[in-house]
Amino acid sequence: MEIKVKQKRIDEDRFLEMRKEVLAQWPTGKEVDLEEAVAYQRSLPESKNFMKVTEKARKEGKTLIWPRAGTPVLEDEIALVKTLVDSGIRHIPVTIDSYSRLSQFDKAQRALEESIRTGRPMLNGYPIVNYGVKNTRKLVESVEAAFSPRGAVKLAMEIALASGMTASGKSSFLEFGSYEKRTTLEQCIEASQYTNRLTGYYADRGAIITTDLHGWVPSGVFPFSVNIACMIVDALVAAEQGVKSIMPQTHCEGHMAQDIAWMRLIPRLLREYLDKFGYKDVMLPGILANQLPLFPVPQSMGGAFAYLNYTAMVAALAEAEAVFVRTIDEGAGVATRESHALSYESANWILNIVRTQKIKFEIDGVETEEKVTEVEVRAMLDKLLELGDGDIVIGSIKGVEAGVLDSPFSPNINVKGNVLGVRDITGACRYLEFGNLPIPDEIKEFHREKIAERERAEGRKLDYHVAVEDLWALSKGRIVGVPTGA
Amino acid sequence: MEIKVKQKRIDEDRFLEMRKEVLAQWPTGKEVDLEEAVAYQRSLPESKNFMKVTEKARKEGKTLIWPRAGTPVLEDEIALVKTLVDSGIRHIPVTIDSYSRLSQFDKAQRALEESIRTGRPMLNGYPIVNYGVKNTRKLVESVEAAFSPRGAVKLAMEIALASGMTASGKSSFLEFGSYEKRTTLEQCIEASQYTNRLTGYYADRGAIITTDLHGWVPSGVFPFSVNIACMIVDALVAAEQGVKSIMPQTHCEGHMAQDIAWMRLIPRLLREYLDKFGYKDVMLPGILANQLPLFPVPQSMGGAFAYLNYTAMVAALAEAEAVFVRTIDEGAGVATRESHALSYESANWILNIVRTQKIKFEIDGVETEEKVTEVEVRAMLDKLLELGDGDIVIGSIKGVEAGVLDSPFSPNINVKGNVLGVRDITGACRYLEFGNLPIPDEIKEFHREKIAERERAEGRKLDYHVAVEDLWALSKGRIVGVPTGA
Amino acid sequence: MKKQPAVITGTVGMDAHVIGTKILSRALKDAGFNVVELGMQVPPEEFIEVTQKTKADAILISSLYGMAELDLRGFKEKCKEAGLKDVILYIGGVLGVGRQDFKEVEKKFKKLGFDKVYPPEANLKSVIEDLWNDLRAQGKA
Amino acid sequence: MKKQPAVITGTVGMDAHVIGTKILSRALKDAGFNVVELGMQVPPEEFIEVTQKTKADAILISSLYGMAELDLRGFKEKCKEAGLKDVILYIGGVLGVGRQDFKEVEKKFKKLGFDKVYPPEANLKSVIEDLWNDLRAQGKA
Ligand code: B12
Ligand code: B12
Repeated sequence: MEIKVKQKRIDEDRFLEMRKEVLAQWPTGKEVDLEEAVAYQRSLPESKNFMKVTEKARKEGKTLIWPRAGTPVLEDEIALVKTLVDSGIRHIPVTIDSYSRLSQFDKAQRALEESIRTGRPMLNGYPIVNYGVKNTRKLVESVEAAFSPRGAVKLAMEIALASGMTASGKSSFLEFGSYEKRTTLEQCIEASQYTNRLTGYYADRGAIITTDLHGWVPSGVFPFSVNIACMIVDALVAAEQGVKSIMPQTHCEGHMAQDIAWMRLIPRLLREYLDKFGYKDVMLPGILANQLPLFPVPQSMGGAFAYLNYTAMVAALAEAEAVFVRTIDEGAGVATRESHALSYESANWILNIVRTQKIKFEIDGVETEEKVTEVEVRAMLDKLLELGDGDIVIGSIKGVEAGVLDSPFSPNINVKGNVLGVRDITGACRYLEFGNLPIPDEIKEFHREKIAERERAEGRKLDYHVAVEDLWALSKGRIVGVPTGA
Repeated sequence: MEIKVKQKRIDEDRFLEMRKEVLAQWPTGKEVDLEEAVAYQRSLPESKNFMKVTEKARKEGKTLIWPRAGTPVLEDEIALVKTLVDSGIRHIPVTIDSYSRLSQFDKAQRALEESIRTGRPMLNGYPIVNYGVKNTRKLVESVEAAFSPRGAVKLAMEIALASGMTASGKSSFLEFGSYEKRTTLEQCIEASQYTNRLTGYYADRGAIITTDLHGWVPSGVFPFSVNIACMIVDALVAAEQGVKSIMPQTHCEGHMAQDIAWMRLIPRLLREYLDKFGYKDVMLPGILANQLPLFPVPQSMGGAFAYLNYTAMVAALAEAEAVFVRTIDEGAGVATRESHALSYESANWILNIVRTQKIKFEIDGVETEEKVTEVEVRAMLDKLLELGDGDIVIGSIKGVEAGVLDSPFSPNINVKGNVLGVRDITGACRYLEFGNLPIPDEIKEFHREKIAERERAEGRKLDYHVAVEDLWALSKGRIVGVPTGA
Repeated sequence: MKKQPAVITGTVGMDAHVIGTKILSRALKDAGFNVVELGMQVPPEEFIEVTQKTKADAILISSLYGMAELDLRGFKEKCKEAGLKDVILYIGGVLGVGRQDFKEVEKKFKKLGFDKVYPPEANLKSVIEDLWNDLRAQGKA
Repeated sequence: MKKQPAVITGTVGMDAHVIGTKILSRALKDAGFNVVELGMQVPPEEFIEVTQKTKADAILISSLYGMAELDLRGFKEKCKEAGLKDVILYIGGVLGVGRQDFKEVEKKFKKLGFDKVYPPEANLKSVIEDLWNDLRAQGKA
């Protein structure tokens, strides 16, 4: 099949044509007036600009907390963001509900109406398209903080940016690898080119919107080289469409040396590849540390606090500009306002105490992990560029088909799924099955040795079942899984 | 006034005479049969021996949690220790109530009876003397863990050891500096010589009891050189009386570089001084990290979890064998069983995750802090030995009188109290007022510079009021105090 | 020996949380079931169609995203209309938005026609035991 | 100008928690009171004797160790017997063993004869304001 999507900026005329179709998808599309929206964006104070807020944190040596906030009814959402800002939050990521994420605005509308009628939230996020620009500006104007829509489709992004939200977290690999079942990477990149082009349109007119990137987030314990390679691809795609501010979102798997190594590696490689492809004016205001593994079971309140505080501690030691900590209700369901406040009070305690100390440190192993991951990422990117004959988009699409990029437990039928990760004896993530990943032989050997070491220590072969045990480990207060019994 | 107490082992005959008087203080004294008690001690499994439990933790690379557990009614106390052991606790420090700590056994008896009658605890700990040997053996035998009485006077120690408790936390400086109002250091050392001699008596017969040491714990933010010098004095006093196992209890003030420096310095200097004075056979099975500053206000549950998680994290990174974490109820009152379980579940999560990683690290500043403190401690010990003409006990008694050893906010009228500590700009504890501490000039200069740096940054002079603000800081989610307003 | 029982798995509606249903499917296979794995975001109608086609004995639905109630209103009735009145219905995951009282959740989904309802992180060994028991009660195992 | 009011401070019974009463004493001095600081572990009788001797206007008792109730039963009566029916009685700290409902604690100690009862970590500025008000009400300030 011929690949139609390429690494190329969408012409302005074509883009404006595409927008008409997008805006027609739901009546609130009519509320978007692009020139007025740019002016509105430019009139916003620095405290509402995602990039400015992040740069301020960097300058002040602070680590800011990213919450996750999305509840269907506008009044409740406003009350929630007020609680958040009172807890010291300055970035507000607004989770959009699952129907809206799949452009099923009619379903979202019915559920929203039922939520309002019954007083019970029937949606797992804020239906931004249904609310439209006027309403969402009320939300944005309700507090001094920068807003970011999570999981916005094209129309949702139009509304979010016109409403004064100043970030756009839209990673084609995140969509492809975690949210989609049949959609191909090509379709996901095409969609992200639109939202990035929109962001670029604002940027060309002096309104800087930040794109935050996830790369391909694995569903489980898995080394992060695939993730990082894909994050770099996402960044190049965004930059080509005119995005001027990129914030990488790294995922902590819980092993300090690895997590810190990845936090150091990501901005370094991003800068290098952006420069190499000519996107020297793209800014990287900071890095966001996210926590990946399963959260403690809902019954374990002590474990929940420990996990979120541990994540805060690692982010603070690594001097990340922001950290995405979950609430103590993470395992139970969408958090209450009280859970948000309590959880961020706790994380903020750690962040303040650690950052004030201005700790400089070296952990054994960080260097090795950084080097190993770097070699893997470069090998993957080389292979993609080879497959795409220099076009990173084409290369990535072919790469996924060939399993050069791969991930375990993926929901998407277009993913090979021939790879698997487990933890080694100290909790570091290692490849157990390499599938078709283009990992150099000596690095493969490194992973195999680490795996053999655990096999000797535990007197058993590591396999799929161990990968599942490791998936649950952190949630149960360990970093390495233990046999769950026959 | 002539000093009668010296650094000299109590003769066995005199010791046995003294014991008669001690045992006569309360009817349960009759239950103590020393030879039977030694045999009972020797029959205990390793899991009940404090030193063995600690050594096992060291070998397995684990950090164990020390709780604080003492409730007046025996049945409740047994239920509490069972909860603790279920949370993974292997050391059980039994807090003795405040009346018994001051040998007011009759008052304790009345309050115990009222507690039983009303079902409401009227004592803030377990009245071990009133319960006696037979009852307390029930407690010791109820779980697989090693017991340690906290704040035991002579008779309490007799009963504790005869009941199978295998540690004796009795520091003369702790008593003198934190619990006594008029008692002199001489009297406190005399009392500790008795309990140490009793411990030595068991040791000579093959039952190893561990003495854990605090040194002079300051009531507030204060550098730790006085504490460490006094801990070394306490260790020499214990060793002279025949104690064979010593576990230092270091106190974390919250600044990572300092806390880790002190944890590294203490066992090193202890070993050196014990060897130097000929106590080469005294074992140091491990180190216990305790948290000193004020706990978050009772209303701040998130802060409470953060603080205990942070302490667990620091102890785990420093590879301490044990850590004394407070419960989330620390600021509110004696903890419920549920609070104990929840708090240790949380701390254990951190300890397991961090220790499994076997993290080796270097933090900038640890070396400097270690060196500064070492110079200070050596200067103090030199001065004490000079004052005592080689006798560390006499030297210490004179040293306190001369303010060579001193501490702020002390309850004891025999303490000079001419010293004060505050935090520097990164949260490290510094001397603001040196009083008569024999600190070398260049080190004084170091402290003064650090203080000047904060004065410049905050545009104010540091004084008593800042010392009070710093006392509250951690409790309010900061490490450096901020002006509380006029 | 009876024939190998057939079961259908998947997440319903727009739910993208696929890890649980994948692990469940593998455990069912390991336990000797014939598993038709539909993966994520399966419309209720698809569960019914595939059950008709495969003559499966049970449908095990996952949902974590909190909107299962909306997705599954009238599902049991539709099963009956499709001639599947005997098909065993199980559901598991996070079955509402926000912290829930599981007893309430269980009641709600039993009323919707589910035979068994499981809390988040249910133990798969006992799930599989339950399933064998229910199949035996229908004479199918 | 009225005379400088005199107050007595200290922790009662066997309580060794002296930091709070020390800080309180210093704050009272800074606010212009004449403070007789008894430090820690003051027997109830000593508070009374010293008040008689110094003609102090108020006693501010600290207790954190949880056993204040035992220490202070009958204290107000003893004050009256000693001719000190007007002396203002304040108490603060952790006034029971374990997490307490402060409303209950306040009721209990008011019944024991205390004019004001403060929760742990009370704000000293408002304590001192309260004290001036109570003194003014008695015409002593
Ligand atoms: C990983 C994850 C994701 C990944 C999913 C990756 C993937 N493709 O699977 C991504 C990032 C894509 C994601 C997205 C979203 N998520 Co999400 N996610 C999680 C998380 C962290 C773990 C879920 C998981 O994989 N568990 C591991 C598996 C193995 O466990 P399990 O599913 O419970 O399954 C076990 C048992 O329950 C049982 N079981 C499962 N199903 C069934 C069925 C039957 C019949 C039986 C018998 C047993 C059974 O078997 C399994 C093995 O033991 C949870 C929070 C948590 N628990 O820590 C949130 C969580 C489920 N997500 C949530 C939400 C809101 C979302 C989003 C809307 C917003 C967002 N966070 O971006 C989107 C929605 C996407 C969509 N359309 O559904 C909420 C749901 C809220 C609620 N119900 O109140 C949660 C609870 C987080 C939270 N507290 O806010 N999420
Ligand atoms: C430091 C401390 C100690 C030190 C005390 C050092 C010293 N000499 O002062 C040491 C180690 C000696 C100690 C010993 C014990 N302690 Co202690 N200790 C604490 C701790 C950590 C802090 C107390 C403190 O100094 N606060 C700082 C001061 C400035 O605050 P404050 O006293 O509340 O005072 C302020 C206000 O309340 C107000 N105020 C105070 N008094 C008054 C009076 C009036 C009239 C007014 C208006 C205002 C006022 O003014 C102050 C300034 O704002 C607390 C727990 C916590 N809060 O974190 C436990 C705590 C008080 N201790 C406790 C216990 C049980 C003990 C021991 C029995 C056991 C043990 N832990 O060893 C012994 C008892 C000794 C004895 N005989 O009393 C319990 C009390 C339990 C209860 N009531 O249910 C606590 C709550 C810890 C716990 N949760 O178990 N302790």
